[in-house]
Amino acid sequence: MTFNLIPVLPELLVAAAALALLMLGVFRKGDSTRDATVLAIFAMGAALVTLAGAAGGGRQELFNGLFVLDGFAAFAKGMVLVASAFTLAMSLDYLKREKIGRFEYPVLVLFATLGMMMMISAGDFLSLYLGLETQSLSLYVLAAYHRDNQRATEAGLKYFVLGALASGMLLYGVSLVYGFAGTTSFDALAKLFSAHGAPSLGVVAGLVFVLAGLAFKISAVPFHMWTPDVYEGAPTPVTAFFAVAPKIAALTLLMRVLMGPFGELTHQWSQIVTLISIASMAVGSFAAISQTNIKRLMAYSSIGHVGFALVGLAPGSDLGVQGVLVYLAIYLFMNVGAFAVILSMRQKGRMVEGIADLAGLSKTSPGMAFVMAVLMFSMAGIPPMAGFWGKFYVFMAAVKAGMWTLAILGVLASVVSAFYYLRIIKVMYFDEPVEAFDRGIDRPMRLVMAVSTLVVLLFSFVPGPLLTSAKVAAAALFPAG
Amino acid sequence: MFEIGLAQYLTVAAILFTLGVFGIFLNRKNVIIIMMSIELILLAVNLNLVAFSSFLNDLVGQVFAMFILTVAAAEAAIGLAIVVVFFRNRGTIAVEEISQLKG
Amino acid sequence: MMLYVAAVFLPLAGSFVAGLFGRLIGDRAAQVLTCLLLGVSAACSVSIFTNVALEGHSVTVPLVTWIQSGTLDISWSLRFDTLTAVMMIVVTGVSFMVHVYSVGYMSHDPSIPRFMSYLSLFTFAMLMLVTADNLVQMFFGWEGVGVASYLLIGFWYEKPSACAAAIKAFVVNRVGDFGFALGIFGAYFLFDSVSFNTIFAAAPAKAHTVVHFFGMDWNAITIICLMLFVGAMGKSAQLGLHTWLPDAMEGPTPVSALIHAATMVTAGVFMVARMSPLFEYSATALTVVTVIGAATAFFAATIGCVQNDIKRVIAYSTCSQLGYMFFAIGVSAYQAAVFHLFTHAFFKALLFLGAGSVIHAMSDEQDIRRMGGIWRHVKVTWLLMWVGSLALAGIPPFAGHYSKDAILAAAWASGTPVGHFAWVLGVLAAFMTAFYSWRLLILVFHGKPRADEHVMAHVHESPLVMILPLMVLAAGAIFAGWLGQPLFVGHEHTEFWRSAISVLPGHDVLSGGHELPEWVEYAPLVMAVSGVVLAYILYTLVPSVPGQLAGAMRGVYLFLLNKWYFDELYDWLFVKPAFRLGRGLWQGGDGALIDGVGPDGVAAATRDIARRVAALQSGYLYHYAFAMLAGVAAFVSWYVFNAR
Amino acid sequence: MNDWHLLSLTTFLPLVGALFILAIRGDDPKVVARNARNVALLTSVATFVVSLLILVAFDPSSAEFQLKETASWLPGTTVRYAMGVDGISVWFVLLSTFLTPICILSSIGAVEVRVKEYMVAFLVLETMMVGMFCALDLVLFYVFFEGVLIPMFIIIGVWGGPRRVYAAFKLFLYTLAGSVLMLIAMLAMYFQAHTTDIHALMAHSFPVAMQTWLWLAFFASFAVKVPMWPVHTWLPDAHVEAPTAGSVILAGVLLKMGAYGFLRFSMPMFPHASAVFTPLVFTLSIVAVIYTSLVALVQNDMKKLIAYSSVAHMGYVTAGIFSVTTQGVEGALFQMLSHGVVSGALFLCVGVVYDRMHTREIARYGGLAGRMPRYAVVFMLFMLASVGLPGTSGFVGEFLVLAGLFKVNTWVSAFAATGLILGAAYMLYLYRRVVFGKLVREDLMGILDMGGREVAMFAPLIVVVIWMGVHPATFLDPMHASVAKLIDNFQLAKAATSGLSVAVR
Amino acid sequence: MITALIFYMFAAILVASGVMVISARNPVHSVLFLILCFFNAAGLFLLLGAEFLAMVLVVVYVGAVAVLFLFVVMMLDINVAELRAGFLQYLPTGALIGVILLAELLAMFGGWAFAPDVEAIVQHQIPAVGHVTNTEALGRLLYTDYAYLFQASGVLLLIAMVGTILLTLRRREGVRKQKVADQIARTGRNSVEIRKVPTGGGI
Repeated sequence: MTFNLIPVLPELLVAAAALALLMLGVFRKGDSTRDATVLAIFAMGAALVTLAGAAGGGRQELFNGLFVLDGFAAFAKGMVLVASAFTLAMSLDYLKREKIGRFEYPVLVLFATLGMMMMISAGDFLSLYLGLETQSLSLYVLAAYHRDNQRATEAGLKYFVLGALASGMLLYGVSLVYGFAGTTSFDALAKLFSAHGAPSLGVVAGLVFVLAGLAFKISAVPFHMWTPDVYEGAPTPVTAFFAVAPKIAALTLLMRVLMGPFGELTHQWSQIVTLISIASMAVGSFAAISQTNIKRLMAYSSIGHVGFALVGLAPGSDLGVQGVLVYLAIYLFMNVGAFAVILSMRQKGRMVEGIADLAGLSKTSPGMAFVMAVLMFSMAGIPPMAGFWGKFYVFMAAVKAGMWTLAILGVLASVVSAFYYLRIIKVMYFDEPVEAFDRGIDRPMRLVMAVSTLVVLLFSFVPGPLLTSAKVAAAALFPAG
Repeated sequence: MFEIGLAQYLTVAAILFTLGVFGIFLNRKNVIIIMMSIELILLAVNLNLVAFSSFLNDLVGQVFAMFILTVAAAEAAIGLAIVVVFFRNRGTIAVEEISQLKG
Repeated sequence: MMLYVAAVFLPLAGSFVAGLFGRLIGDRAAQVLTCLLLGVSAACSVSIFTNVALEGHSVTVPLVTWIQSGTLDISWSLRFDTLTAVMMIVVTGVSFMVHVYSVGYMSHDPSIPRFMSYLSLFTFAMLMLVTADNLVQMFFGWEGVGVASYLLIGFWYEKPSACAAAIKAFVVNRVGDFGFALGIFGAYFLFDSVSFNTIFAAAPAKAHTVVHFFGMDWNAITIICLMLFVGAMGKSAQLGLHTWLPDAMEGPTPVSALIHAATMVTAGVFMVARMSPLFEYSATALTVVTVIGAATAFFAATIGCVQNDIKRVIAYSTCSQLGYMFFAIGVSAYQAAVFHLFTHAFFKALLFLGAGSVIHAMSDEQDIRRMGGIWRHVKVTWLLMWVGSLALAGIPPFAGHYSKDAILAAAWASGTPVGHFAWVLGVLAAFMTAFYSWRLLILVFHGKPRADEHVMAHVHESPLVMILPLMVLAAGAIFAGWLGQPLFVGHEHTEFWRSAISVLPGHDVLSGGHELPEWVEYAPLVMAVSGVVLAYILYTLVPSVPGQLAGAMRGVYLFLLNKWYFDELYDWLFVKPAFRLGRGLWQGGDGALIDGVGPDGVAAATRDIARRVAALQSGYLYHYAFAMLAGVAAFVSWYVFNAR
Repeated sequence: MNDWHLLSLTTFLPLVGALFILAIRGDDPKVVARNARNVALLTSVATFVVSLLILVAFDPSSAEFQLKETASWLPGTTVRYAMGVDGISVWFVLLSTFLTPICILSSIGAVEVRVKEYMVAFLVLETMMVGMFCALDLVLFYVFFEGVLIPMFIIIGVWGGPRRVYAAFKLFLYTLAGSVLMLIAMLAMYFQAHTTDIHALMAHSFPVAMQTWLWLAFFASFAVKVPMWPVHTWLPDAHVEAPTAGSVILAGVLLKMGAYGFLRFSMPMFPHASAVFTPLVFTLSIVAVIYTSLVALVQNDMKKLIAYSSVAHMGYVTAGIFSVTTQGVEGALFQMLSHGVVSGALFLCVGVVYDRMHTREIARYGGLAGRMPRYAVVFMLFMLASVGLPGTSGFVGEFLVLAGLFKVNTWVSAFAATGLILGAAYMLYLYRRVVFGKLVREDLMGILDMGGREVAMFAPLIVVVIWMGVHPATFLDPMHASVAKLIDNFQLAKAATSGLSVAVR
Repeated sequence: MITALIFYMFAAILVASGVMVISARNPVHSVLFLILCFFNAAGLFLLLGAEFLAMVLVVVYVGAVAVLFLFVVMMLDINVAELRAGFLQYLPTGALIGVILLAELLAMFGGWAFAPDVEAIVQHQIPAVGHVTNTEALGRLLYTDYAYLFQASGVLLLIAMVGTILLTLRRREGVRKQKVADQIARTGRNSVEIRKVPTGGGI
């Protein structure tokens, strides 16, 4: 038995980097957080490069189909790696300033990223589960990373308990599916369902449980309750990380599961996804209105965004998948940029995270205010910012499938959500400054802000590359015919 | 009734699963009980898998159960670590006290 | 050709220069310039009159396209026929006199150029109105004179009453214009054109066309005529839309003379006369015109009898005289109406300018109860006022006699009940006209002085620049009737008018006017003389009687003094409700209802929902877990009970 | 000329100017402000000049879209970057480029804080407006249509009055709520017709049942933008709080976007639904005319009064469009242009005194005529134009609309014509309270008349208003062909959907 | 018949002790009941023929995880008396949902059906008893087809280790530790300081 290990090279690289950094941290005297973080970023960069090399050609299966690398997976992994690298870069200065820098931080981020990549490439419920848990365990620890902080530990505890419950549900669902089909392989399941059509109620129940477990990971309503608490409690760089990479990974995983093994059951899961989507958009939009903490607001915002992304998933069409991928890619940049701003909110050396603290930012730090304003308009989905196109594509899919209720409720929810995004702009631009933020944003942060703003601003002018690659990636989920 | 089939095993597992779920949201005072409830849930899943494995005559179910056991152990370790850290900070692990973050 | 264009546009040029560069060129230059240009324009008009009316060369001068949209094609072009020529004489002539008079009258005003500019602007608009070749261009002039009138009434903008009167004039006129505009649309709808030539040519063919307007079937021409007549009522202050005219006396006196006596208010008469080919085909419309005209003639005269403001008395008399003109039109005696318009312009302008002279003399006093016995000090004015009053009352051989007689004769000759009704009211009005004219003369010039000594000491004759125009006008008031009678309503009237006015064969009352009974012929004169006598008795012989009479019939007196309570009625019916409704719609409709239910309500509801949703996030683990479980249970139940 | 990409140039030139302004650096805020102003003024004037070239290149006799430009945009869909103008849109492009320099001129002295950002916002706004009127692709149109909200929100929110936050939010969310529904409809159209090209969509006939829904969705967006009663309440608030130039643009161009949408989309694409809903539009238009006129009568705030008058005037526009007569539609177009200039000028008039006294309350003024004769004349002119005096631009539009309406429905025309009376009442009443009367207030004693800059600002407006009034043919001629085509197609399509197509052909 | 009896015994104890886990007053008791659960579940596994899993459950779970629980419970020293307050307060709604879910699941299990021709789908059949033991069969599978996941679970355990250490390990100040290298490296030269003390001067 010979293995062609090239497709797993990115994962191997990340794993090896994690182990090496672990060694480095243990054996080197003094604080090695900074070096470890920088190295981790480079490792991710390298993984990205190898991914580009490995992903060429069509679908590649390894380890008896446990691991799959196709265009879709490559696209998703690319997003995850970029997101992780960005968030790591943003944490550089923060950890040092807050004096909580420990070399385990980049290691755990690397492990989490590894888990995500495994999830994305899963070709079997077993590899799905192990990937998911690799990610989750790292994230549990990261959430409680600031172990001397009451809120951080509370966040970690909540995330852990609920996450474990969600895993339990997922597993229970998997066991039901397995009990029906006698296999956990995605391909075999897909073949089975396509051959026999509508399955028994037991499988559908299993599907529901699986969906519930995955919905937790993307924090979709009603499995979203952990999100605001964890986002608020966790250290801000961790929150930034939470908000982007795991969400992308879990959502792409969800797509793979629903389109792959359950691809023939679209009619069944579409109803749930529709409901979840509507509920997420509603909760995300409404609950955010009464927030005062910006991290918490971002949590609700991310719930809302997941709802919008699910609009694209609900029809179960290739256009929808493409829409979700576009949405996620844009979401990545918007969120990373927004968190870069949030991470730069310092007054007299102390972090602040109240929305009111942004008051008059346009006068005290116009650049930052501009970045934030652009991102907020984008999140609200106002053209010509990139965020609009994400919404455009997902709603396009919903409309094509004739899901009018979903589409109309969705756009109305986007109006509501526009309200609180505008509120942030209002605070920054219309209100008088209370206290200026500290000067001196470090270079990685500036870079992240600049990149994300440029992407968001200029997307309308050059939409081609992303749209085309998302289309190719989406097509990978739909075998010809 | 006396013929022990798949349904009986599944029933036991389902009851165990439900008990685990109950344990999570009925418990008000001790997080560790919640974690034990999670163990119950995982046990139920394992029971399901093994039962299916046996009746399907397929080994994959047991392999799956193996991995679940492994992960559950790791999970328990991390979970308990978090509980310990939380206890150090707050001096309690009552579920009702874990509510600083809300809204 | 230049002559025609110059006649119309020279006043505009004057207005422009005086208005925009008045400060630059100074008061005197503005006065000279505007007067000069208007003089030239008047001269041109005389020449045009000779050309067009006397020699019979009707001319149309097309200028440029104005509005072109689909089949609607409106151009700027000037139309000169007899009717226009007559009107141009009146307009430029009186206007020129008023310009000159204003030089003296307004000599102490701080903004002379502005005034002269307005006057010229008004003249231009009026000329555009009378030379219009289509309805829309007429509307342009129509609105133009409205604006000029608004500006002139509100000339002393610091006086609140002047501002109010200005707005009232404009808005009430707009009510008329509303009808006029609808009339134009109707005409366009029916004839697919707004040009006079097309309309007049097509009118006979469409005489019996029935259209569905406003949810009912109407004779098309009737409805168009009625709507046009609403416009005429507004401009000519006919009963119902007359309320602005007395208030308009807030403007400087030359304005009253020019606009509210001689020219603008007659625009309605002119318009209906112009539209005679259309009105002739609608007996209904003509009947309405007759009734309204006759009623106005009578109604305004009753009010005129008890007013105390010198200008208001004359204003109501104007209103009343306009009523005459309209009922003349109503009985198809368009020529008589225009004739009266012509004569009236002279004597009414004379009266107003004379009144202005009196006011000037009395240090801006306008209440006739505080005048009296000044004839010795202002002999020329006194004399001229007498001439004006005699003309107004219709005493031969003054101008008013000819025209008023022609009208009353035509009314009787029409032979219809409505015509007779109009005749009766007209004769009664003639009696009252004479009465209040002499009441005015006696109270102002005769008897004992009632003003304080201070004022009396300053009473003086007006300067020559004011007196001269008066004299010219007086000449008109004396000779216009006698000279014009043959042309306008006499033997030569068909050659004179030619196609400018068209009367259906059966409606020709002017030719039938000779077979009147004698008493009908003499009734107006008798009534006028008895009016004069009554005024003499009441205000010279037994001056105590009027007061007793007013006391005895207090209700009637107050009713008349308060102008039949029209202002109060409108205030109660339209103005107050409009404001109340506006406020209600604003605060209740926009504020409470639309915003309350709409944006603000939605926003409040959103905030409320937001609070509730956020409250769900209790922070307790078991709630969170419960939510997850409930979600799963719900979804599973959905499939168990619902799906497939 | 087509190779010059005139439309793209006009659209994006302001954006380039905005970038230049962003690049301005300096320590002295005054210098920065002055430079920003100069660059903005220069850019906008240059844009106006370029836009005049559009007019030169435009062939008025053709009903087709002209100066077309296309480029691929969104891969995998039919969405392209497509620009072009026809007789309906060309004037709006010019209106936008005409008003922007005036707005920038007007803000000198009025806007003293954050001048740089202000100028950037205005230039971005211009790009969006021009782009919207040029767009020939559904999605491109939507992008510009919505994009306008961003700079407008900022302009009102940052440089606005005391309740600016409320107003800005109301404007933004109200219009956004309307237009998102339109987005859904646009997507539905895409999947029905398989194209987003406006020209192709006009030729496509949508199923009757679908038309109804699409029409309603578009109506939700455009009615808010116009604004039609009862979704007009954002307008008074937005106007009152916006800085002068913001109000000018808002009244001058933004309100036209809705009506333009009716002409560009609702009428040609959903003729059947348009015909079905005509009574609704007529009713709302009449209500708008009468209701808002009455409301305008009792306002205490100058800007609010003019804002309400805008609603009334736009009532004519919507009624005119849906009369589907040559006069009605051309009148509506003309009325829009006229209203753009006149109401813009009126807001500038308010701005003139606001800059001096910092209040818009009518009661705080009175008797300005004595101290400010030039102002009184200018204000008078625009007031009369607003009232619809023949000889000014206001008359032509109103007259044509009413004439067109009269052919279709006499009642509607008559009710709409009551606006003639009410309009005169509230405008004269306003003028009287502000300009006439005795100058009694102490603080008004020293008020200065308009200066050179302000005269320069009004001069072009005056010229245009008179020109439009006396010789409207200049403006109407380029419209004829396009309007005729619009109406012909509408009648044909309506006949076709009514099953009468056999009889017609 | 006997199998059935054994099954019911294990099942009954399993469920009963499961109830006790979540309802016991004292968390220590809960842990002990959990251990009982595991034992009975292992019994059921045996009935199903999964010997290796049964052993792992007992050895790993009872031996390691449950003990860990016990250790933590005792370490944290929770007040026993208050633990059950509020338990019953939310019972009705919770029970309702739970019971509905349970009923639905049981309804499904009553007529559980495998996929048609499931035999064809099954990839790794359980070898017949006697050929290879359960343990060996599992091992063969685990180290070949599932090697990828086997490695992954190694990473997972590493994460658990790193995480646990990260969260709980504290370097306390003031704790003396033996440092062998230091001791060996110590010489007289760097540990003894010789000073000349001037007479009567003091140090």
